[in-house]
Amino acid sequence: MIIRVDSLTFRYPTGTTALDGVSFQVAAGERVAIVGANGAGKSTLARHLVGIERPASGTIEIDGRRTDGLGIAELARTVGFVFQNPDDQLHAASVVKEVGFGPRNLRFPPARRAELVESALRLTGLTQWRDTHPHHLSLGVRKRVALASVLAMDTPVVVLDEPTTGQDHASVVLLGNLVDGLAADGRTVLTVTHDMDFCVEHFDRVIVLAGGRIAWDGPVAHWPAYVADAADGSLELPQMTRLGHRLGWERPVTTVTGFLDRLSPGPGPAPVPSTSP
Amino acid sequence: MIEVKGFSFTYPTASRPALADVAFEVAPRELCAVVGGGGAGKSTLAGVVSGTVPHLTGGTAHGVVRVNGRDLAETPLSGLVGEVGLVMQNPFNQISGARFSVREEIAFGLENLGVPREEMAARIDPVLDDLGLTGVRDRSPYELSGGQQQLLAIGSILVMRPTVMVLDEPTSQLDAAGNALVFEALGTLREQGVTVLLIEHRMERLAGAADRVLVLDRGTIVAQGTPGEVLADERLEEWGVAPLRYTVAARHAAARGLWPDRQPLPVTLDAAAEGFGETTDRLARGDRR
Amino acid sequence: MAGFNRSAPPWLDERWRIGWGTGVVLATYAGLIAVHPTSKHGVGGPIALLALVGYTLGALLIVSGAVARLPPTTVALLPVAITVNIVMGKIVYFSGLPLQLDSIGTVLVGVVAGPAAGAATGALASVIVGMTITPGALPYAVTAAMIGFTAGLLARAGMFRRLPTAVLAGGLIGVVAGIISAPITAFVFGNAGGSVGQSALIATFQAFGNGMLKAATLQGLVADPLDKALTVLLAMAILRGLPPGFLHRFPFVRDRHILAPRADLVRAV
Amino acid sequence: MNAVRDTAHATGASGIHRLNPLTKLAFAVTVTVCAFAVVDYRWPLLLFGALLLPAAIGAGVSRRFLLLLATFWVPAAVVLFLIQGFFLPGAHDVIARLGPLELKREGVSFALQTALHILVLMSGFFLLLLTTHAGAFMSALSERKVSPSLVYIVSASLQIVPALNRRATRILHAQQARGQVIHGLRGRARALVPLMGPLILGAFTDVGERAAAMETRGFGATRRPTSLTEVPDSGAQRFLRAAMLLCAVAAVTVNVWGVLR
Repeated sequence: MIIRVDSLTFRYPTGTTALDGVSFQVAAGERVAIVGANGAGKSTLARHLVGIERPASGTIEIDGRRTDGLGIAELARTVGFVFQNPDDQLHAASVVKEVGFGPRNLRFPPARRAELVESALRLTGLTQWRDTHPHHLSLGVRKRVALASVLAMDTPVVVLDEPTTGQDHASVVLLGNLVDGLAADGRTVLTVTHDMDFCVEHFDRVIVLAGGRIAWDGPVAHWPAYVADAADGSLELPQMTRLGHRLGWERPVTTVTGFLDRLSPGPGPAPVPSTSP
Repeated sequence: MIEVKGFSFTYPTASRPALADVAFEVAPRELCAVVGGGGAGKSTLAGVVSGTVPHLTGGTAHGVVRVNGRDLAETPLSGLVGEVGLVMQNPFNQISGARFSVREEIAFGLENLGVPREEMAARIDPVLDDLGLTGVRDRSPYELSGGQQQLLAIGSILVMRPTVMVLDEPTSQLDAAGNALVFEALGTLREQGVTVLLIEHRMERLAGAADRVLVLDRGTIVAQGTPGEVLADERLEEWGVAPLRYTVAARHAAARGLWPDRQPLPVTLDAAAEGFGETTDRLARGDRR
Repeated sequence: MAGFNRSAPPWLDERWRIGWGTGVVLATYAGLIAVHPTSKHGVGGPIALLALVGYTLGALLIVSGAVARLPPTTVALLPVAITVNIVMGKIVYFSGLPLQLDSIGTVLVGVVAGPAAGAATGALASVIVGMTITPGALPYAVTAAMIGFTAGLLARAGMFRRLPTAVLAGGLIGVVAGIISAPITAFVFGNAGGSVGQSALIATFQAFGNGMLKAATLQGLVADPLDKALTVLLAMAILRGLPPGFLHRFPFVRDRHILAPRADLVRAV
Repeated sequence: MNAVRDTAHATGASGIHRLNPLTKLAFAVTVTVCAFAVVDYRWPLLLFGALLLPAAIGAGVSRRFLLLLATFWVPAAVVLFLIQGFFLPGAHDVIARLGPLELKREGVSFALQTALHILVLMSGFFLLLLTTHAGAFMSALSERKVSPSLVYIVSASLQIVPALNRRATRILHAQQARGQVIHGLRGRARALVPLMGPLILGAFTDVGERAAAMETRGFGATRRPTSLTEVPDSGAQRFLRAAMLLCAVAAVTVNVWGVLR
C-alpha cells in the first residue's frame, strides 16, 4: 500500500470539523478520484497527503513512512501535488526553468534533470512554449505548465486538484491520456474533481466524501448505484449512467464504450471511440 | 439585443487578430451560448459586447457592435452601466473590494447608479435569496469559498437588472447544486426579456438551456445554429469543443445501425433516451439489421 | 470622479492641491532646518508637532489632489500596489534580511502611472499600515509619497528605459527618501522606532557627536539608496513578467515610452 | 500583529463603538496634537491616564488595547531610552555609567517625554481601530463627500491585504510541495523569488479585470453615489468634533508661533 490513511480527523481554526474519521488505503498504480459537493472536505483531504494540512488526530502513511515528522519539502519526493490555481506557483522567467524548479530542489543530477524536464514538456505538449514567460500564457496552458512542473519531479504519487476546471477539450483529452499513462508506468494518481465523466473514463476507484466522512468507496463501475440512491443533487452522474437509468437498465454503465457494449452485446468487440469518451 | 457585424479586433502588440470578421445577432429573450477551445477569443468577445474591449484594453477594432441599438464605438463605458452586465471568469476579480459585507458588495453597483437606499434593500434581498447567499449576507466577500464568490459575482450583476447580460464561464467552481441555481436564475432572466450571452465549457447544461450556439475557433465564427445542429456537428472536436457523450454514443451506434434512421444525433438526455429507447425496443423485438 | 468638493475655487482644484501640498512639505522641512532644533525650543515637543502637522497636512493635500485625477484602471491598481508594499515589507521583515523593500508597489505605480499616482500610492500605503499594523507609520506618509512622486518624475525623464539608469534612479529615490524622513525620525520618534539595525546606525552617528537631525539624515543616506536601488531592480523584474497588454491600459507608460520596447511582446495563446 | 483583523470585525455594543467614526478620528488627532503641544512629561501621561485608558476600558477593549501597546510601544520606548539615554547630543549630566557608556539625565528626560508622546499617538489610533468597523469608517468618509476613489483605495487595500497574505501562504506551500526547503537565512532568502514572483505578478495581473468589473458596475460614473449603510451621527457629536478640532488648531498655532519667534 503506497498510501494508508487511518481515522484522519481535521478541524479548521474556526472549529468546524472538515474531516471526520477518514480511513482508506491506496495501492501503487491505482487511479483514485475523490468526489463530493463543495465543502465536503475533498481538497482538505488531498492537502493532507502532501503535509500542507496536519491531522488533528489519526495517521497518514505514505510509502511506508508516517507523515507526522516529515516536512512538505520532504514529502515532495514521494507526492507531487498539482494545485488548482497554477498562478500560485509560476515564478520563473521561462517555462523550461519553471519545470526544472522541482527537479533542482530535489537535487537530481543535471543529466537526469534535463531528461525529466524534456519528457514532462513533451507529455504536456509544451515544447513549443519552452522559452516563453509562463505569465504570458493563457490559463489553460499555465495549468499545463504547473502539471509539467510536478511530473518532472518523478514522484511515485501524483495528486491533482480539480485538473479539468478551466481546461478546454484538447487539454482534457491530453490530461486523460496522461493519467492513463502514469498508471501504466505504475505511478499512483489521485484526483479531486467535479467532472464526473472525466472521473469514470480515467479512474479505477471513487471515494465519495460528504460532510467530512467517506460516504462511499469502491470501484468506479459500481459507484453510480450509490449516487442514484443518495440523490441529494450535489453530485451529477456521468452522462452515460443517466442515459442507462432512463432506458431502465438495472446495472449502471459509466462510459460510452460500456454503453455501446451493453446496447448490443453482438458479434465482435465494439469499436473504441476515437477520442477520450 | 446584440448586433455584431464584420467585427475584427487585435490586441496591442499582438501579431494576429483575436477576433476576425465576426458577425452574429442575439435577440431579446434569447440565450446565446459561445463555445470554443482555449485562445479562441471567447473572453475577448465577452469584453467586446460588454464594452470593456477595446475601451479599456486598447487595440485596434473594425466593424460594428450594437447593443440595444447603440453603437459601442461611440458609447463610453459609463453609458452602458446598468444596461449591460458582465460576469467574469474569475470571481475574485469581480469583487470590488470596496465593501466589507456580501450585502454591501451587491449594493455597490446600485450605489454608483444613485439608487435610493430603500429601493436598494428591496432589490438586494430577493437576489441573495435566489442564489442561496442569505446565510452569508454579513460575511466579508473575501471569506467566501470560490463557488460562493461566483454566486456573489452573478448576484451583484443581477441586482442591477441589466437588459443584456454577458457571462464568462460563470459556474466553473460550482458543484451540481450551485450550477442548478445559476441556470434557474438565467431561465428567469430570459422570461423577463433579457438578452443573454453565455460562455460555457459544460456542454450538457448549455445544450438544455441555449437557444443558439456560436462556435469560435481562432477568432472566427465557424458555426452557429441551434444546440442540436451545432453540438452534433462532426467537426466539433476539430474546433476544440468537447462533444457530448450522448452524441458520441449515438454516432458510433449509428455506424453500426443502432441509431434510428432520419433521427438527428442527440445533444440532450431526453433526445438520447428517445432514440436509444427506439433502438432497444427494436432490438427486443429481435429486429437486427 | 469627485474631489473633496465639487464647487471648490480654482486655487483648490486638483493640480493646485498637489502644488500646495508639496509647498507645505518643503516649507516644513525648511522651517525645521532653520530653527535648529537643538536649541531650547523643546526638542520633541513643539518641533515634533510642527513636523507632524506640516507633513501630514502636505500629504493630505497631495493625496486629495492626486487621487481625484486618476482614471479607474489606476484606481484599481493602487490597492494592489499598496498591498504588495505591505505584504513584501512583512515577508522581508520576517525573513530577517537587513532590508525594507516596502516600496516596490509605490515605485511600480510611479513608473507605470506617473508621479501623482505614485505619490498617492506611497501616502495611502502609510495610512493603511498606520491603520492596520502600527500607527508609527502615519507620520512617514510624506516620505512614501515623495518616493512615488520621484519615481514618476525620473520615469518621465526616461531613466527606466535602461537598467543601469534605472538602478541610478533607485539611488536618487533613496536620497530623497532619506532626507525627507530624517526630521520625522529625529523629532517625532526621538531617533528610535525603526528597526534594530537602523537604531544602531543612528546611535553610532550620535555617539560620534552628530546632532539628532544630522544623525538621522546620515542614517537615511546610508541605508535608503541601497534599499531603493534594490527595490527598483525588483520592480523592473516584475514589469518584465507582466502579461503583454497590461501596460497598455496605462496612458502614462504607453504614450511617453517610459520603458524600453519589449521584443517578446507577442501575445502568447 | 494583525490589527486589520480587528478593524474589519470591530463589533461591539459600547457607546464608544456606536459613535460616529469621524468623532473618534477627531479625538485621536486632537489628543495627539495636545500631547505634543506641551513640554511636560506629566501632560501626555494625564491624557493617557484620564482619557485614553478609561475610554479603552469603557469600550471593553482594554485587553487588546494593552496588548497592542505592549507589541508596538514598549519596544520603541526601550530603544528610545537606550539611544537617547546614552547618546543625546549635548547632554552631559551623567547619572550612571555602564562600562564606557554614560547614562545622562537630559537624555533620559528627553526619552521619557518622547516615549509618552508616542504613547498618546498610538493609543488614540488604537482606540479608533479597535472600536470602529472599517466599513462604517469608510461609509462615514463617503458621507463627508470624500472622493469615492480615495474611499475605494483604502477599503480595497484593507481587504486585499488579508487575501494576499492567504495567497502568500498558499504559494509557500506550493513551492515547498515542489521540494523547496526554507530553513535558515540562506534558504529563506532563496525562497523569496519563488514566493514574490507569483504573489506580485498575480496581484498585478488581476488589476485589468478588476478595473473592468468596477467600471461596468458604474464606478466612476458621474452621478452622485448613494450609500446602503447609514452612519449614525448627532448634533452633539458634530459640536464635539468642531470643538476638538478648534482646540487642536489653537494648540498648533500657538506652538508654531512659539517656535518661529
